[in-house]
Amino acid sequence: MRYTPHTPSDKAEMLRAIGLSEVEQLFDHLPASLRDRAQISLPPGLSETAVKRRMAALAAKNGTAENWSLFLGGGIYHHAIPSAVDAVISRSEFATSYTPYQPEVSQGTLQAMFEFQTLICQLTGMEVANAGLYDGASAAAEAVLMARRLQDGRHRVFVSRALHPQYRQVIATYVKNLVDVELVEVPFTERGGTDAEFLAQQVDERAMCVVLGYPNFFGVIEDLAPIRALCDRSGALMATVTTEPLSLALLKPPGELGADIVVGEGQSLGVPMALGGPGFGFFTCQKRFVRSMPGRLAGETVDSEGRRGFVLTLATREQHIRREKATSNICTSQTLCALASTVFMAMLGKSGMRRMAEVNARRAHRARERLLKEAGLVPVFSGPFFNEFVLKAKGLSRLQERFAAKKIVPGIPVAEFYPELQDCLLICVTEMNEEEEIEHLARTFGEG
Amino acid sequence: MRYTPHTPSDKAEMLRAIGLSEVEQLFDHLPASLRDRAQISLPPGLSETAVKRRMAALAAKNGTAENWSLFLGGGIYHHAIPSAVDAVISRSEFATSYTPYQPEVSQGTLQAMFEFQTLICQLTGMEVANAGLYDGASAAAEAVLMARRLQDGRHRVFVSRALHPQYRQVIATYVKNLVDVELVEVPFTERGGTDAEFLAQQVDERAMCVVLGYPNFFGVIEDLAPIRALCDRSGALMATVTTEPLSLALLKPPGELGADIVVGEGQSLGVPMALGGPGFGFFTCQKRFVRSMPGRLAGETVDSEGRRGFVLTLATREQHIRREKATSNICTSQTLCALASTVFMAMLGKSGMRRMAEVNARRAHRARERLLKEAGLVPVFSGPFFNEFVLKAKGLSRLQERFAAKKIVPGIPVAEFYPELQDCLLICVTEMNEEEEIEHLARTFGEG
Amino acid sequence: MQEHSAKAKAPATVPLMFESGSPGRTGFFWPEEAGPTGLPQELLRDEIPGFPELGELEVLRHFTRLSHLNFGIESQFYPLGSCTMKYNPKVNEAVARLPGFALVHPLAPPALLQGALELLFGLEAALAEISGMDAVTLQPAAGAQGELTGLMLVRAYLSEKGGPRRKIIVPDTAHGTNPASSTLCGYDVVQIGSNDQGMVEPSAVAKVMDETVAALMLTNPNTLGIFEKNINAIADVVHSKGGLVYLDGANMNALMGIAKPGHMGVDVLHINLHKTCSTPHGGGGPGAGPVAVKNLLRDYLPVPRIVKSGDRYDLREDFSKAIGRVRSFFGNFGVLVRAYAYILSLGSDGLQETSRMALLNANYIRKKLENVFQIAYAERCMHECVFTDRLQQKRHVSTLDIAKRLLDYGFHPPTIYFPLVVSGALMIEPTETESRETLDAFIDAMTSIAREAEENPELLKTAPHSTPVRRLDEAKAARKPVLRWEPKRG
Amino acid sequence: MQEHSAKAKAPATVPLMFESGSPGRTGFFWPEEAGPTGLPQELLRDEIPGFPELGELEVLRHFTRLSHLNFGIESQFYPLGSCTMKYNPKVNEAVARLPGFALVHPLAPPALLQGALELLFGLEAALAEISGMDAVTLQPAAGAQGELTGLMLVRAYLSEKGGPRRKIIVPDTAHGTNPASSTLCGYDVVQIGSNDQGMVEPSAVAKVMDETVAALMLTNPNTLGIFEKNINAIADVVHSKGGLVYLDGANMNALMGIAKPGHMGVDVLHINLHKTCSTPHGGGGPGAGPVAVKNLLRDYLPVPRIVKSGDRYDLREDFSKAIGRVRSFFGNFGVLVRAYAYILSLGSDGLQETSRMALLNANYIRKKLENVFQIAYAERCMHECVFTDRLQQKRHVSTLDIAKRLLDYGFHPPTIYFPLVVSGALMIEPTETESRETLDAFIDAMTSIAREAEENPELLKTAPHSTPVRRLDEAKAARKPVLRWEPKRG
Ligand SMILES: Cc1ncc(COP(=O)(O)O)c(C=O)c1O
Ligand SMILES: Cc1ncc(COP(=O)(O)O)c(C=O)c1O
Repeated sequence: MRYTPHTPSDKAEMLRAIGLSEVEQLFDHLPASLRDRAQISLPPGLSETAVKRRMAALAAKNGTAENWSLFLGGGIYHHAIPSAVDAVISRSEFATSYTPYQPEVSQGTLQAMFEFQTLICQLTGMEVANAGLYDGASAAAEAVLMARRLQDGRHRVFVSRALHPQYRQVIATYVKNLVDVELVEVPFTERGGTDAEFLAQQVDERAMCVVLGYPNFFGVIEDLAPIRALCDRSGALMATVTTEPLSLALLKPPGELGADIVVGEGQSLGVPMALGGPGFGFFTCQKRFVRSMPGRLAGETVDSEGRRGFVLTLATREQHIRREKATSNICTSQTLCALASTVFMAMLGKSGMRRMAEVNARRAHRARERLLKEAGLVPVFSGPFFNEFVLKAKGLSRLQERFAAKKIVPGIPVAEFYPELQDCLLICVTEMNEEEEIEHLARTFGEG
Repeated sequence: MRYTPHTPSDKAEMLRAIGLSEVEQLFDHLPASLRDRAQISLPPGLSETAVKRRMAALAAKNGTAENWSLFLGGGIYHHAIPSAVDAVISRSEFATSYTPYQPEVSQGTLQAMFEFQTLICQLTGMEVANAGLYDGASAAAEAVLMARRLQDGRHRVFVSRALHPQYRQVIATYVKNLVDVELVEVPFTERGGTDAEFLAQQVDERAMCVVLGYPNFFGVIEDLAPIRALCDRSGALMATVTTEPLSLALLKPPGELGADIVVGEGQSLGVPMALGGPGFGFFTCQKRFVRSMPGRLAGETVDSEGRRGFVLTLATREQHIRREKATSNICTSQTLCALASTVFMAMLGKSGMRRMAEVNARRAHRARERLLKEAGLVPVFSGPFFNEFVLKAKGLSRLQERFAAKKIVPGIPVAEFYPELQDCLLICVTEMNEEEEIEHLARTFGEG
Repeated sequence: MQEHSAKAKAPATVPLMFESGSPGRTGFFWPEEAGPTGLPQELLRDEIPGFPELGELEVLRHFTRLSHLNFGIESQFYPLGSCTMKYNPKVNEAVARLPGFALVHPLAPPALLQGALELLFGLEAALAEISGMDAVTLQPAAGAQGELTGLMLVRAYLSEKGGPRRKIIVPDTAHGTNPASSTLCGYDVVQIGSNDQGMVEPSAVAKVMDETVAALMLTNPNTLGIFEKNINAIADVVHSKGGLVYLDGANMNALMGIAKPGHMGVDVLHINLHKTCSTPHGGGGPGAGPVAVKNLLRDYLPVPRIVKSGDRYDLREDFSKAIGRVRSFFGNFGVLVRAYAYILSLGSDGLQETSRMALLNANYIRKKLENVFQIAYAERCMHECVFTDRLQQKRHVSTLDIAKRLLDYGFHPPTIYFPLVVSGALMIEPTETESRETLDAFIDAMTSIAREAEENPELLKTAPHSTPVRRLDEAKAARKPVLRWEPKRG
Repeated sequence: MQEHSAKAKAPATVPLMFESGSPGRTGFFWPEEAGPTGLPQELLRDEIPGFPELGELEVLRHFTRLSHLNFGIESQFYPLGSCTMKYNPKVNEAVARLPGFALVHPLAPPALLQGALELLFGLEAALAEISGMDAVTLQPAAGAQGELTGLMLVRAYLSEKGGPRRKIIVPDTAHGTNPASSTLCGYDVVQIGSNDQGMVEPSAVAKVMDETVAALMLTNPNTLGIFEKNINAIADVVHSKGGLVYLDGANMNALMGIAKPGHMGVDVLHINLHKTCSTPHGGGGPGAGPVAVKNLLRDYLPVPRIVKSGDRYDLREDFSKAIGRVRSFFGNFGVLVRAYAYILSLGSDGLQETSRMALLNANYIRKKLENVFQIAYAERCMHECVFTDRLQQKRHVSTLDIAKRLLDYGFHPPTIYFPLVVSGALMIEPTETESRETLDAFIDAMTSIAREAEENPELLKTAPHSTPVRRLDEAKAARKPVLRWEPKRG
């Protein structure tokens, strides 16, 4: 057998030690009605070679960022990942360890978590960060749930329609069974941002929190100042959600703009797209909320000899201690992906993150200019953006084949999520999209 | 810069400490005539992303065992390599260390070398093995050079024409400047083996050694008994060369058949083909020759507390101690590849190596049957073989295009090396060639 | 930094990345590109204060050294109960990194995702077969999210049948995520006890089961490693009152080819692929917690769902009863790829052998240690066994001390103090990938520690002695939490 | 097995793979295939006695633990002089593993090798440009094989010009491979000394140079880290008598963009790509030792050679003067791929900066330690610097003791006792990839050790104290060599 090291004589001797003669006796106390039907009907096991071939054949049926020109963002981004990242996370000491319950032999994971928390705080401009959650969408849901814990008596959650549609779906799923939460959808303006006027009318002492993207799903950088002012006035919490955290190396961080909770998806920072997972959610807030936070926290302490060390801390928030009263049900999270991004951020560092972010912004802005001028696309929103933007291309659906023939995916058709935005594309340009690709894109549009 | 961590202020401070003000002063003592012309004219450095793309573009121009059906052996073999192998040799503690000059912090490499030496001895049936040489060809040359050291006054080296042609070339290059070595080429018989009768006539007290493949270049398993007898009679040493060491998991090992020196290429055991390098040469002999051996040797000893440990030993044979009197000039060898094969052999182990060897033999024999029966190919040699064999296909050169169109390389045309073997192909079948591929091969021949 | 011995001068701990480096340094090189970013200055931040400034080698050294402070499955035996720390095959790592899987965008047109969807479709089918259920969603990112998803399915189903009901029954042996997920799904938790065989009695369920109870969450084998023999009878009790049975399938590693949840009266369960299907735990994820259901719950599964028509795979969202979406995109695809490779590698025989050997290993340890440590329950165990520190308590040696001392022997300790119903629990799950020799070495270590507890309890109480750091002050960490590095102010 | 402390119970050493496992166990799974192998029974062996029988996890644990006993460039500073232990970039590892490079067969038709040949052609050109030479062969597998190849070119050239001649001049500072390669090429070695500045004098060469001398082998910078300023004058002396100049280019890391061997009167040189071009040393290879020549030697280069016609690359063997073949196939292609990726990554600027920073780092260490250890030569150093143990000898502390003590500080020691002309040499090559902070930490350690040598010499003589094993008995190993494991008899 592939991974069980038992030889026939190992089995015989072990059984003898137990006082049995056959393996089947190990479970003969189970009802026969179960045992008799338990046979698994799947093909027999394959050699490693055959597995690799089968998997390679499946992989070959997918169109990848290597053999297609993808202008796709919308929550998952194709960025350069230094080879050093995979080298680190492949080390079995990191990859194959469990949640660090025994800190004396887990300082590697624990210190990396502590560093991760620090990096996320620095990037978002926030005071505390946890060690990660499943993804950006559930992190957004957890933000609402934390607001609920903090905002007793307030029921109304204002969710921007310009927030990533899947995130809105996940929030809706998470809160749908909670009687004390009411979701209110906030429209967006022609700027592509959340409608502050709508909020001004609606946000009052019943408002638990306002949740919006930064940048939002349209790539637009929200103007947080008026919303912060509204929250100050009403006592609502302001929660921002970032799906493209690379942008925060360039943009004013939400912490600086007064966000109470800042969450997001971290995939963009060193994790491959992989059909959208695994990445990781990040979760930050002001320090005073720390005991209401979901997820693991690594904290600094000392050992019995006075050396610095790290442990999982404030565990009394968590399910394994608090059970039904826990701040969240999360247990296994996405630690290795958070480690990947810790390595990524360490590699790029202060100037590298800035440089990469600038390259994104520069190329995206040039590409937009070009598509407007040379390819006849039409602007949709007026707000500023980082590396993705929405444009209108007349007769979009008829263009699909032309693009497919050239192995280009020009963007995400947003009408699927916003029926009013027919023929609109969310186009993302990162440092991975070369000048020639963009030219090719513009030319292909232009041909029509 | 990519890999130099010096910031401008690091440089300035370091220069100040040295007492200089500019980096250029560090080499202003060099003649200006050199400095002034030293500028390197190459393109500027690329980002990691650009490097990966450039390299991927080059790689994509090659036909690989993944996207072609290759029936190629002839010294380099496509075998299954468990993923565990690369996982081990990728660990930086192994991959980035130097030759283990400081044994206290090199026990990993040293113990693995010791284990490698043991495995190679077991596989070949020999008494001692070194820690590896460059490749099979230079190992064969080193075998001749060792025989020269041991066989004072004997000048004639009998090299089988059925030994790998490139190995014969390398031996010829290595000895060509040594006045006391004369190479004699030994013909092969219709069996595909070395002509023992020729040897019986020629081998006498002037004979230093006889060198032949096992299996040889034609895939044929040489009959060593008569040659051993001749060597016994004449005092010549018998040196065998194995390019496909997987065969030794199944065949009687040359040590058992009386070889004095057994060398070969180890690529087949866990190292990817990689255009033929890096692999490693292995070198074994009888224990009494150990102080004449070339290359590194790891030996067992104890530390100051009595614990078992390993060191490089018998270094007085080597160039760094003995200089012009060294047994070989080799310094850097192929340790990481030898480690790969150590992991490979450990993974497969006694029964796995046997199993893999049997699959090779079985599939190769079936394929040959099939090509004879269904595709009309003609046998060339009558001797037994392991996983490669020579067949004749009339009008071979005219078939090239047909095979290329089907992405098949049916074998190595041997006429390039043996003009008398026109239209002959050396066809190799391993466990990586599936039944359907072989069918496809036979069908494509048959179409003609 | 401290020195761990007068003679060893190399630091045992590693400075934080923020404490090294030099201003302006970076491990990232990208040729200068000219031109404006296009963004108005007032939207831009200053540089990120405190962010690291390291070179590439510096970064690798940092993490290599950190890795040396860690313990993985390739370091030594890791019998963490309930966590199924089995070998994580390298081939799965290799295939998950194929560009055809790693560089795929989830919002690309389905024509570009055919291989991925085929894989997911195949994995759903394989998991349904292994568990004996009818349909599967792969969306949940881990077991706990699977629980939440499963309970939401229950809730949606019951809501349609008349009302969501109010309560979930959870045994006291359950993992903490069960009650936590129940709450998150808007339910109250009713805790029930187990009998002196460590099992849930049908009568105990019957006592609290009524029309206000939506479901029972049962773990089988339970967290004591004991098979809930009466599960079908219990399911009958629940079903008779219109409730559903949720199985926490974290312990599926005990059941493959031995018993199928689908035959136990289970309506819905989750499977932790990072346990049963050998995907690496990564120090705390990523995992995957697919949910398998009987047909009655199929229509409620999260969207999008993968449908096959002819040779083509498609994504469909138009299931009107679906609970919605619990995770963005398709779940932890990279983890699912590994799990699929694992199932292909083992096939039916291999999966069956897996569970059998998991049982053999656990029972062997149980037998060999039964006279050394107090066994928690007399019942035959499945894939794990639970001991207590009762015998050692008389020397004032606790489970914690035993665990810490095991570190000095080079082993990772078992899960400790869980399940909560066992005082001082030592929960040992060896998994099937461990050899008899390794088990024997562990048994010897445990035996030796038991002896040390008699002869030299202090040695245990001050353990570990040979780890990179020694016992850490957890109270201090929690009292005044330091959760991030801050630049020194001067 | 031993215990390294009374309290630590985990073994410090690792059993041999032959000492673990169980009969019949294997980490290799291949479905049963029926039918005969086709081979006659009498040709077959019995099972391989003593061969390992391990499971996959067992194998990985074995090697993971062994790796923990090792020291690599990502562990800590590794200033092994003459070895250029620089950072080995991860991206090079990634590209070398592309199937398009790793799964290519060398005897496939050239149409299937166009990418590989293009790469090799490009690498030849780049190395020619860096070294200022005219043509390059990539065949030699390491520096020593490069030396042999280069000398064979010399010999072939001279043979054609009238006779191979008899001798090679080699300075006493030369690496051992130089004289060894000379012998292997059928030459006698004439050793010459260096002056008190650590350089070869033109007059010293002139004294032994005559028509029996085929070539001078010179290392520049030499193994003292000193640039042979008079190299052009020396070359003139050699050339004037019809000899050729071979440059041992192992120290090219000091010269890129600073001075080209092609301008120094050099006719032929080798370059160690595993040093200068950052390919990993792998515990002793694989490396690559390309040989670069001036036009006069071009026709003698080994075959096959790569030729470009139009867009197509081909292999040609028909060079009648060629020395033949020194290695099978194309040399260590996988190493060449890494070197090419390195050159692409750095480009001209990066390569130049590389050598500059290598010089800066070496001179910095030299300066900072010049009052702590006795410097071997007063000359300005290039990429490495050599100290001696003269100052410490008065406390009976030797270079070996200093080196072993450095291990306790977590650093890899420098090269010791080489070059042989310096008694008790400590040869320090920091390379350009080390940061100032690392150098400072090393300087502090060396300073502290010098202090310890004064205050507590015993501490050094018994060092190392904190390594997995302590000083090993090399004499015992050589006296009665045990070079392989043998099964216990009995
Ligand atoms: C019995 C049981 N249930 C549920 C869980 C939660 O699973 P996860 O950590 O994947 O969220 C665990 C994890 O340890 C468990 O052991
Ligand atoms: C100066 C010098 N020459 C030659 C060599 C031999 O090179 P290789 O080990 O690649 O054979 C070395 C290697 O250390 C060296 O330092």
